[in-house]
Amino acid sequence: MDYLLHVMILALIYSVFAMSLNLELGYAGLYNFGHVAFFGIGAYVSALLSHAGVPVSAAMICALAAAGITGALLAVPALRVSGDYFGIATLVFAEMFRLVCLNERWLTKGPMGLPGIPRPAWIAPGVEGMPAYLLFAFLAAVGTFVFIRRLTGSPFGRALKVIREDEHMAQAFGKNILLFKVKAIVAGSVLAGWAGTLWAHYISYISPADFTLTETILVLLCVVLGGRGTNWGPVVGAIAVVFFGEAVRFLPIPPALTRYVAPLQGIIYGGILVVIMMKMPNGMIPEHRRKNT
Amino acid sequence: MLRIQNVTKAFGALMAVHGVSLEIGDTGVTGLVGPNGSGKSTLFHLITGFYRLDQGDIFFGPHSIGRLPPHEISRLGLIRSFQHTRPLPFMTVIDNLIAAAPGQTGELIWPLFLKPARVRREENNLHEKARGILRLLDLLPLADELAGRLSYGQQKLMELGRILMAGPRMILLDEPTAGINPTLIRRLVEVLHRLCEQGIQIFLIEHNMPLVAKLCQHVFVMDSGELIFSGTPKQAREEPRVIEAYLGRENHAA
Amino acid sequence: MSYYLQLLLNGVIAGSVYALFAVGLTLVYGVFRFINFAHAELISWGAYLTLMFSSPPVSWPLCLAVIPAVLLTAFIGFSQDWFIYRPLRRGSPITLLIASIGLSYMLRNVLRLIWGSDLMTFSLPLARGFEFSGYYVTGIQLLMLAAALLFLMILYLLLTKSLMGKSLRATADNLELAAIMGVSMPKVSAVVWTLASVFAAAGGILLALDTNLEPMMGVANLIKAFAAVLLGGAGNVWGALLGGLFIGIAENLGVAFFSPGYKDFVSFAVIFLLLLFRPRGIFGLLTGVR
Amino acid sequence: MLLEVNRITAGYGHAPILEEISLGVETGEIVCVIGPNGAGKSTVLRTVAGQLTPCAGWVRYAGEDITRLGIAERGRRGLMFIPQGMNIFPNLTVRENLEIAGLLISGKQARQQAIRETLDHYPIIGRKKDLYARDLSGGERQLLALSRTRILRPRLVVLDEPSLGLAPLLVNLIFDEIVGLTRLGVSILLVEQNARKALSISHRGYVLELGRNRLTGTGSQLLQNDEVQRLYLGGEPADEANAMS
Repeated sequence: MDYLLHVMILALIYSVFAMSLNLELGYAGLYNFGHVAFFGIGAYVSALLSHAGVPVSAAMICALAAAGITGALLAVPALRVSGDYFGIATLVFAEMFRLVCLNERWLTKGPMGLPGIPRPAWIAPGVEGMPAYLLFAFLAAVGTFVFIRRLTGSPFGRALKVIREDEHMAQAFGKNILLFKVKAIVAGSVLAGWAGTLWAHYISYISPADFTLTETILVLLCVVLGGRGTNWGPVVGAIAVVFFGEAVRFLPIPPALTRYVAPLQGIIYGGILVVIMMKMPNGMIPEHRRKNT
Repeated sequence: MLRIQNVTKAFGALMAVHGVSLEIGDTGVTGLVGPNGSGKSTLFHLITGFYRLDQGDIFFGPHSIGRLPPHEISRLGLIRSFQHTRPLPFMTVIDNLIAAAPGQTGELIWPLFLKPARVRREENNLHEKARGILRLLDLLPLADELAGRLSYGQQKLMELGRILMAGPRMILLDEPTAGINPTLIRRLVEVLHRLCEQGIQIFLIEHNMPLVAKLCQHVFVMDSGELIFSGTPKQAREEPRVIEAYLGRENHAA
Repeated sequence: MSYYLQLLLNGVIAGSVYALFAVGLTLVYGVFRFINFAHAELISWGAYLTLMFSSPPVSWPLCLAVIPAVLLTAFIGFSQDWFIYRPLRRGSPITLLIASIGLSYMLRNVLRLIWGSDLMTFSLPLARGFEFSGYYVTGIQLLMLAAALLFLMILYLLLTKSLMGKSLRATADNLELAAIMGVSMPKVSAVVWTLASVFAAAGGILLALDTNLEPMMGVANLIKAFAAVLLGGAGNVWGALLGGLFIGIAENLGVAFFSPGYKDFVSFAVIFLLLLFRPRGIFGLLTGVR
Repeated sequence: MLLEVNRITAGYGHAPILEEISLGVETGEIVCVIGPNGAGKSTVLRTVAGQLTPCAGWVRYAGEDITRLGIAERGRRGLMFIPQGMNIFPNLTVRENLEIAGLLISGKQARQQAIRETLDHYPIIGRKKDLYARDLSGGERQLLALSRTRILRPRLVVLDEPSLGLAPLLVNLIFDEIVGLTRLGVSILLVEQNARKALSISHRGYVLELGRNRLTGTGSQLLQNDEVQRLYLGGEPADEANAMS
């Protein structure tokens, strides 16, 4: 039973992470392939602070702030380029982050990672705390959803879509597109940090190996499979990806073949990404019935 | 209202605009004409900040706008259209218009949560303003229609509606009648006249010379990046330099 | 002093291989204006296929095993374009980019499925080191340098002397005009993808000879190749070559100043700085050929 | 009739730009198409060249219906298109530009021979044969684009505004060259902004307005006809009324 709880908590955390990427990729049209870095910053900052004795809730808030500030620091330079180049710049930023975590042993304990990250005070550690953490993760996901829906349903969200479709027209109508994009990235980074802290305090052990290109592809898959530029898309995508990923454990696989499970999963994830791009680029919940993609 | 002083812009060796100076007061509708490749569109891009000036300066009312980015120029009331307009197909017509309104408090993140009432009020006002403009353009019945389903002519009128939502004091139109049937041209001309009555200046690039003659009180003619004539359309027709710019010189033995 | 020269030598050797990767990547970008993430898998598959043909049950000698490996990799490269990128070419560029990321991840995992994730080597006899006037170079490294220069020379001859090479450069310059003049697009794209795959596979094999094989080798080198492409100015073949050498040298010299763990940091930093200040590249200005 | 365009209707997506346009070119003739901007001149050319498929009407060339034929196929049949603006390969040398131009010639010797002849015929670009085309001046670039005609010896050359962006004396040079091409037995269909210049070298001319045939006649007839000038610059009220109809 508690395995099901684990999968549901993971799905909720991943839906927050997917929603945060969707704000940038779906609404603002920014191909941010380095989003996992902010997920990592959220995790590491709150883990390190709580190790230093800071109460968990305070550590989480600081983690959000750290993710937001790094988001702004990345946004201002990276937005000088667009499209493919922006995608490459952000992907490189994420790899830089992972390399720093690997090599700054004094801070992050390098490849050994950070064990024993405490849970928030009102949640018991270990298995007994799982139902409470599920509630916490659920509230967090709902809160994120409401925040993003308020943002995207507002004139701010409408302006983002105008900028995504036609930057020249947006400028001609007095929109400072750079400012809008930076705000979108900072908001996205803060929420990614939020997902990061949720994950760190749940899993209680993090290491640089948790923030690789694979995670970037996973969250990209959630957003693209679910439906870019919609509110429910990333949530549906995250649930689908996480449940598919964890359901494999229930399959009766003889021990000899277990080493084939992870690669097979990878092939399926990559394959779905390609098929979606070819067959239904708007994902399961298309943004709207428009002819051109 | 708009003053251009000795403006120059070159792309590598090509001198797209060379030492152009002109001034537009409150004349109503002013035309900018000239053969292909004479630098008309380049001049428009320079005025609205999409290209950076090499030399010279541009003034809009008291402000020097030569070095400003496009969105700040637009905030001063100098709004432009594009030759190949693209409506936002997945938004309704009315949303297309409201999206064009500048300085909405709802576009800043924090008021959405701290001052929701003000955002809602502003949104309603914009709705009213947009409906008023659609009524002016006889597009009101299409208000809630998806912009993608409009005909090409209707999309051109909606483009004008978007420009009006941005609160213009001067409108720069880049070939507004390109690819439109004559009946729609007449409607566009009526709307432009009504805008002039409201004191909005119009500066347009247009190839349909008979239309320019009928619509514009004043016209500037450009050829190969230089301003070669300024006066009324009627004078322009007789001016040898203008005729030569359009029809070319014949001094070539067959 | 000789310590730095040794690093410089290592840099030139590594750089010549990065140039092979970068040249292939920039050829595709020059003609199709798109960065192919799955280029990484052409690198790793080239190496692994050579391993397959040179180990039991086939166990051909290395120089023989290379041929089917490179041919098969060329087939993979060509089918990437034929089955996935060509239909997507009309869509928005982002669908092409995400598709290439998905494809790269898929191919990498097929590799892990067949050969597993742990390090492998060609298990060559211990490479005898040559030592001349104080600098230490292994036989394989010399082979790498020679092979890389040979490949780049072939490319130079192809692009400047053969008609197909010129048609390829013409297509990169002005696609519409090339079509008007009768350049056949299917032929050009077949040549571009074959060249890119062969160069990537060759680089992958050379690299694997010197170090070892692991599924992630492709991705690690893709980012280095991209740094070289950017340095040379996207689409500029000779710029990519110089860019590759620059990255190789910068990485190896860098080891003298900061910990080896940050070796990859060099190409990351190069990409970041270039993207922000000089997206058109530096070497692009020096050499003209696209 | 070497080329016959019959009641073509064509456009890009929304409103059609051309409506029932017809024109013809006899062998050895220079025919020009003029008209104010937005009249659809370039669209006619792109339809004849094969870059644009018309939604109605047909195009016959040398007795064969080529309405749906691809560009390269038309090139092989001797119908050559020189587009407006960027019509050379900047990052290839002048000689390499000519080699690509000669692609449609089968046989290496024939191609090299044609290129050598062309380089001798045009000393201006012959001297610069190993320079990159991007280093050529505007006039030299247009001459390089035109020299393709001498290599392929097509039957019909379709030229889109050759004088665009060129200084007046260079325009004369280019037009002399265009007239020179007819001595090779090449017929020419020319769209030109510089109406008077085009009419002065054309046997026949077509005047388009807002996508429709408006006037036609010999070069000299149209030169005298002041209706042409009124079309460009707008004329007496009578004329304006119908422009608005």
